[in-house]
Amino acid sequence: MDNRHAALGLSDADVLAMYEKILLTRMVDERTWILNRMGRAPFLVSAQGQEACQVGAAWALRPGIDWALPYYRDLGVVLTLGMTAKDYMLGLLAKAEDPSSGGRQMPSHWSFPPLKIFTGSSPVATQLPQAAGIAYAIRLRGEDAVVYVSFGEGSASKGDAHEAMNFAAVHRLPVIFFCENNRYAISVPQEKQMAVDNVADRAAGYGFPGVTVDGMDPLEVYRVMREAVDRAKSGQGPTLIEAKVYRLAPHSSDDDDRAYRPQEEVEEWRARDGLPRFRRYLMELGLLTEETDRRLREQLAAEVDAAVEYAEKAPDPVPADLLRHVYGQ
Amino acid sequence: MDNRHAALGLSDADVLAMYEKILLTRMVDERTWILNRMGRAPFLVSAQGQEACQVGAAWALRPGIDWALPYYRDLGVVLTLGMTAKDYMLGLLAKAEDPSSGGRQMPSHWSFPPLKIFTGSSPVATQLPQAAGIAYAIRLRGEDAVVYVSFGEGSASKGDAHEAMNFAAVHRLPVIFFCENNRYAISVPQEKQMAVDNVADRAAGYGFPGVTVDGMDPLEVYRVMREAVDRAKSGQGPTLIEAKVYRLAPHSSDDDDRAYRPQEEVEEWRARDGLPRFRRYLMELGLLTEETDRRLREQLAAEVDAAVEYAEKAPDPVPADLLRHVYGQ
Amino acid sequence: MATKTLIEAVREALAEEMRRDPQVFVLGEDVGVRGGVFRATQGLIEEFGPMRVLDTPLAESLIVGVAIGAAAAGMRPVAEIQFADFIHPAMDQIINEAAKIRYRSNGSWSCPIVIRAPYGGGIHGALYHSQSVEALFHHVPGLKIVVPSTPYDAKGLLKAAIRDEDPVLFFEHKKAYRTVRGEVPDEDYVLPIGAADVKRPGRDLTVLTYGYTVHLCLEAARRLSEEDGIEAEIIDLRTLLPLDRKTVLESVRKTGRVMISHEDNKTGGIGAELAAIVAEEALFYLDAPIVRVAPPDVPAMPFNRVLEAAYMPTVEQQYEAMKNLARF
Amino acid sequence: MATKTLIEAVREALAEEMRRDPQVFVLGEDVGVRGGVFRATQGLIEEFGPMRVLDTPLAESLIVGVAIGAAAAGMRPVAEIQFADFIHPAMDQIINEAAKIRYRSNGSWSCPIVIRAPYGGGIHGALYHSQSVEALFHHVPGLKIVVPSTPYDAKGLLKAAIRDEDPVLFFEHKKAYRTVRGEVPDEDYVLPIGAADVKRPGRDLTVLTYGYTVHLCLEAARRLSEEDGIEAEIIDLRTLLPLDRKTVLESVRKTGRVMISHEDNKTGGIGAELAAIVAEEALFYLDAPIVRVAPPDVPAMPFNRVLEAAYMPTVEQQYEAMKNLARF
Ligand SMILES: Cc1ncc(C[n+]2csc(CCOP(=O)(O)OP(=O)(O)O)c2C)c(N)n1
Ligand SMILES: Cc1ncc(C[n+]2csc(CCOP(=O)(O)OP(=O)(O)O)c2C)c(N)n1
Ligand SMILES: [Mg+2]
Ligand SMILES: [Mg+2]
Repeated sequence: MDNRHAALGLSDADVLAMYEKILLTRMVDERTWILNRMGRAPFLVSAQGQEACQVGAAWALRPGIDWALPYYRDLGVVLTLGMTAKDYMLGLLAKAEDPSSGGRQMPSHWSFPPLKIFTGSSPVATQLPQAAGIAYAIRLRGEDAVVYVSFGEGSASKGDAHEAMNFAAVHRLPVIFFCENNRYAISVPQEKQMAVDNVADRAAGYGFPGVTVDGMDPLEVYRVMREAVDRAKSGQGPTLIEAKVYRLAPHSSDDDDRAYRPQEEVEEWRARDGLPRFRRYLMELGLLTEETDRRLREQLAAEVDAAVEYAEKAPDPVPADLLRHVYGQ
Repeated sequence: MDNRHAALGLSDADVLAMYEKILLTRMVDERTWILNRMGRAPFLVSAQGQEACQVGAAWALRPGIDWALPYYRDLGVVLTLGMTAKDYMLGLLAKAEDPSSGGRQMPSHWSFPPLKIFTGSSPVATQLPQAAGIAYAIRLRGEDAVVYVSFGEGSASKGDAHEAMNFAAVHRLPVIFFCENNRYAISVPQEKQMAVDNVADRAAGYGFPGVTVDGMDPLEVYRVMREAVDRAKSGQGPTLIEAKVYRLAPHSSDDDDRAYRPQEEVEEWRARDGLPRFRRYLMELGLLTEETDRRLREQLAAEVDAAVEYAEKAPDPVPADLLRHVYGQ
Repeated sequence: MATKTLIEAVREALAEEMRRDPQVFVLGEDVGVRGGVFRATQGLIEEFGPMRVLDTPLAESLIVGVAIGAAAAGMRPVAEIQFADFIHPAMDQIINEAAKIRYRSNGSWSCPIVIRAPYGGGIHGALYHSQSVEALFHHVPGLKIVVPSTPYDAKGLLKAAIRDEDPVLFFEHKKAYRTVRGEVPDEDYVLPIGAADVKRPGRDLTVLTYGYTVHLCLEAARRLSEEDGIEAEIIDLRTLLPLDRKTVLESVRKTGRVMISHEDNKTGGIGAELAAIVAEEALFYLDAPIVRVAPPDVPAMPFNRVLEAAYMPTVEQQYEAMKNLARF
Repeated sequence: MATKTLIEAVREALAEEMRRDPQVFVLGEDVGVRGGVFRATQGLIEEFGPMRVLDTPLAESLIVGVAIGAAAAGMRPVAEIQFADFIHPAMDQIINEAAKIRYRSNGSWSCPIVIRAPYGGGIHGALYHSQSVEALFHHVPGLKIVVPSTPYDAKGLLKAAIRDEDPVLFFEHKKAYRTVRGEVPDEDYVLPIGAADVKRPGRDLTVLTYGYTVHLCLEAARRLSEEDGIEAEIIDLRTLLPLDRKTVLESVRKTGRVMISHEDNKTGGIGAELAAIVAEEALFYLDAPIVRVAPPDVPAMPFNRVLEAAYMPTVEQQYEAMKNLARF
């Protein structure tokens, strides 16, 4: 096995840390399903199958300097940027302390001002023009930050996606449009959403590069993200990255994916899952052993346990909170 | 001069008829400016500079069979399909008899059910999803009609344009997206609207052909339209045609274009104007003489005179009409 | 007559209308093999095929625009917006296009489309899966707005909407989908759009309401009758545009007291127009100020159950308001 | 103090705020070298350059979305929608995003944007260049809505809107742009958002109005005073959201008669909420039914001058309605 990460300027510690984030994301997600099935978490959207691309992408950002407008599946992005399992669990259980929304929004509707993670909504694709607006402010003030904005391939069908990409192109804005193509918009397969193979093919029509990347490979994703960040910072404008991934779980805890996709397809993709693949990579390079992996899992499990415990004990908002923050002061 | 039209299957009578429509469009438009300057027509949008492409495009349609959703500049399209100078003048002066809207809409907001010209509004690009919907009905019922829908390059920036083209691609719908790129959206030049040279370049990102064509050459426009119509009818799906044109007049009678474009630019384009160019073509082939042209102009002028006279005398709607047609029956 | 849930009534209405008229087709996100995220279109793709049960790309403006175009070509599209909260991107196509097509063409085109959307809260849907959006369209002449509260009404009104010559917004309460059951005739029937329904007659006060809140008010009225001997007349508006002014005013003139209740937030809600109509047309019949019972003016109801409960109307709230009004 | 037109006041407010605060910038269609189709932004690009006077592509959802993002990053964007009639494609960004950003983030983000849009008719703008759209947003908590009627108010309120911490919709009447003139101080001043203004005091009846219609009502009130000795109190609401309930109710309690007048069509208009507030809070002060004077419920006003005139409110209409109300 070649050492692919050194060539990307990533240290061994870096890739181990990336692995840790991918693993943490998966473990938090798995725990969430358990909580949901036990009736302790009313609703979830899952990141499973997309963690590798999320961590690879976020690794190329500078937390607190670069901006992020992650979509609801981007658990791996926000954990990599610096949100914690505890932050997530507080949101999952909609507690008063939930940093994203004080328990107002559904889980996974991220917001975290210190990390420049801008609040997101449920209506898809609205974040793309907003990301362009942030990038415009950056450009106007001559700052060096970049903006990461993500969305599913389904959301790429929305008018807002088009308007934002076109505008970002005109002004060569420092935005990275990051599309996580998991082949389905809930039940609607890619073929019913678009007549092309790649969302990335649209970039040419706006006048900036579009690249597709194996989203199950965090190093490849990191590589194309770094290129996009460099382009953005050097005034060359936006990039559209399309990470080919697969949603291994149903759309949400309310969904039943057996109605619309064969389980063999799911299993086929599971065989390509980025987590075990990256684990193998690290093991073959001798950076990870069964033993260190086991210890890491224990440590992360304890972190998740503590997060769940904390969040479950944390207080709900009080009814009077309903009326707060409609307007300023 | 080569006979280019025979190769396209157009008879001499056809090209003379096309010339007549281009000329009629120009003459109606010029008369409208005069009426406006005299205070006899409160508002106009001008087709000047775009007539050749409009007549070339409409010539490829079968009036009353194929559908048309022409935009407000498409005077040449509706006159070619079968609306008359009188129909236009009734709309210009907003008379009760105006077939498009009974005087309710601004001039040039076409509607004519017998010719399958669907009612259009002022908000731009809304007609594109509607055109796709008509095409979907055609496909669903297995009819052989096609749908022509036009818009300016500015309107291509709208979300609706994206959503419609993508949908039409998925279902290989019989639509021709016809973009009249006159380089400006009111005052905003193409460079501030998009970072690419051609709107047509976007088609590839949806999965269907996009072609650019010299919109000052009605035969070239007819040729690419015919190809698009043939593709549509044979189930191969949509085409995006971008006609490169120029708006020789201000955006509307309320506009002053000197604020935003050098008059030399206008003059440069005037030298390429499709009307005199086509006239030269016909003359060099001996299909038109100074004499027949003069007679044609006289005949058309008389037609326009009669239309103005009729429209000016035609009655206004009565106040009670305000309340009609909010709901059916 | 069989007892059915509200969503079953919706599904039956769709299937029967599609059988009756080949021009009727449904379109929206996940309406195909998934049968809709609430299963309102379940079974339709198997019976009518993917062309008449169209899974669209994720694009609401497109969905409505396609419906408008198809209607122009003679079809009878029934568009589903997956949640009412996602209707906003289609507002231009609804308000500037669908609502104005007949008017702007001087009656030469029409727009017979139905837009179905699940609305309302109390289902842990948070800010963007709980909204009531009817008031955003109530100001738009050219549209009709229907909100059924029972399976019987849902089926009869949805059929009427599909056969109507004008654009109809048809809002179905998500909590009512499976919790509200009722008799539904086996025969084909339609109910008139524009007619309110007196769901409970009463002499002491008039309650104007619609949608899921009808059931809260009915429950409160039963209690009020049993415990306090006060008889509230509960009027289910059913159609919000055009409003059935006649039924409303007759009742108000009879009782002299009027309460308006809805789940949508108060300012600028349907209750505003109802209060205005009463204040214009029946002011001197009133024995008490008009009362609007509606959640507070917050942008939307939160996910957390404490906050959601603080937002959602309750039977208790209706009961107290009715009692206070009756005793005024 | 100099006399200025309303559009001059708008232009000055923009220029002065841009000078005061480098975070303020304007964006929209044709706002650059064209100076806006109504010339509201004339001269700005010359002074502040094309980055702060941004000609956008033709895409309203984008315009508002970009403004929201820029505001998140600390800017103070003033977006222009070329005509209020074209605000509909941006409704998702306005209603689901801008209005809910503070609330959904539990106060950790805010959305200090201004959206300016020329509205109103009587200028031969037809169905799509004449609309009043304020009622479509009146139901949306989290937004503020301002409609100035005079140059003085326009300048002071636009400055306040730009300095406000929340999203403000700022509607400017097209007919008022150049026909309404008034004194405008040279010094910097702001007027409070949320405060109505008694434009004419009177004891006999209260008229609630806003925008261009204020001038029709003032003219009618003068005639009513001269010819009939009746004194109407004309309240210019100025801010439609939040409404200045205090000023409204005080006046109604004083006069006992209330007329509400607007150019927007009647059903579900701002008048509905005003009537409801009065019917809830001051019913027993009323000596006459509430009167709403508003155009009929048609989808929009037509181009033809006969039809436009049939739609548009007139001084005569206000005068007759006031007189009838006073004499009731
Ligand atoms: C405007 C809008 N319409 C509909 C929905 C309902 N919805 C939520 S997620 C989703 C599918 C999104 O698919 P995609 O963008 O591919 O992201 P994925 O969930 O596959 O990651 C839909 C239709 C929504 N959230 N917003
Ligand atoms: C949604 C919308 N926004 C703004 C306008 C105002 N407007 C009318 S025409 C126009 C420019 C259109 O440019 P383009 O599409 O290139 O067509 P052209 O007029 O150049 O033929 C604008 C901004 C409108 N009609 N609709
Ligand atoms: Mg997807
Ligand atoms: Mg143009």
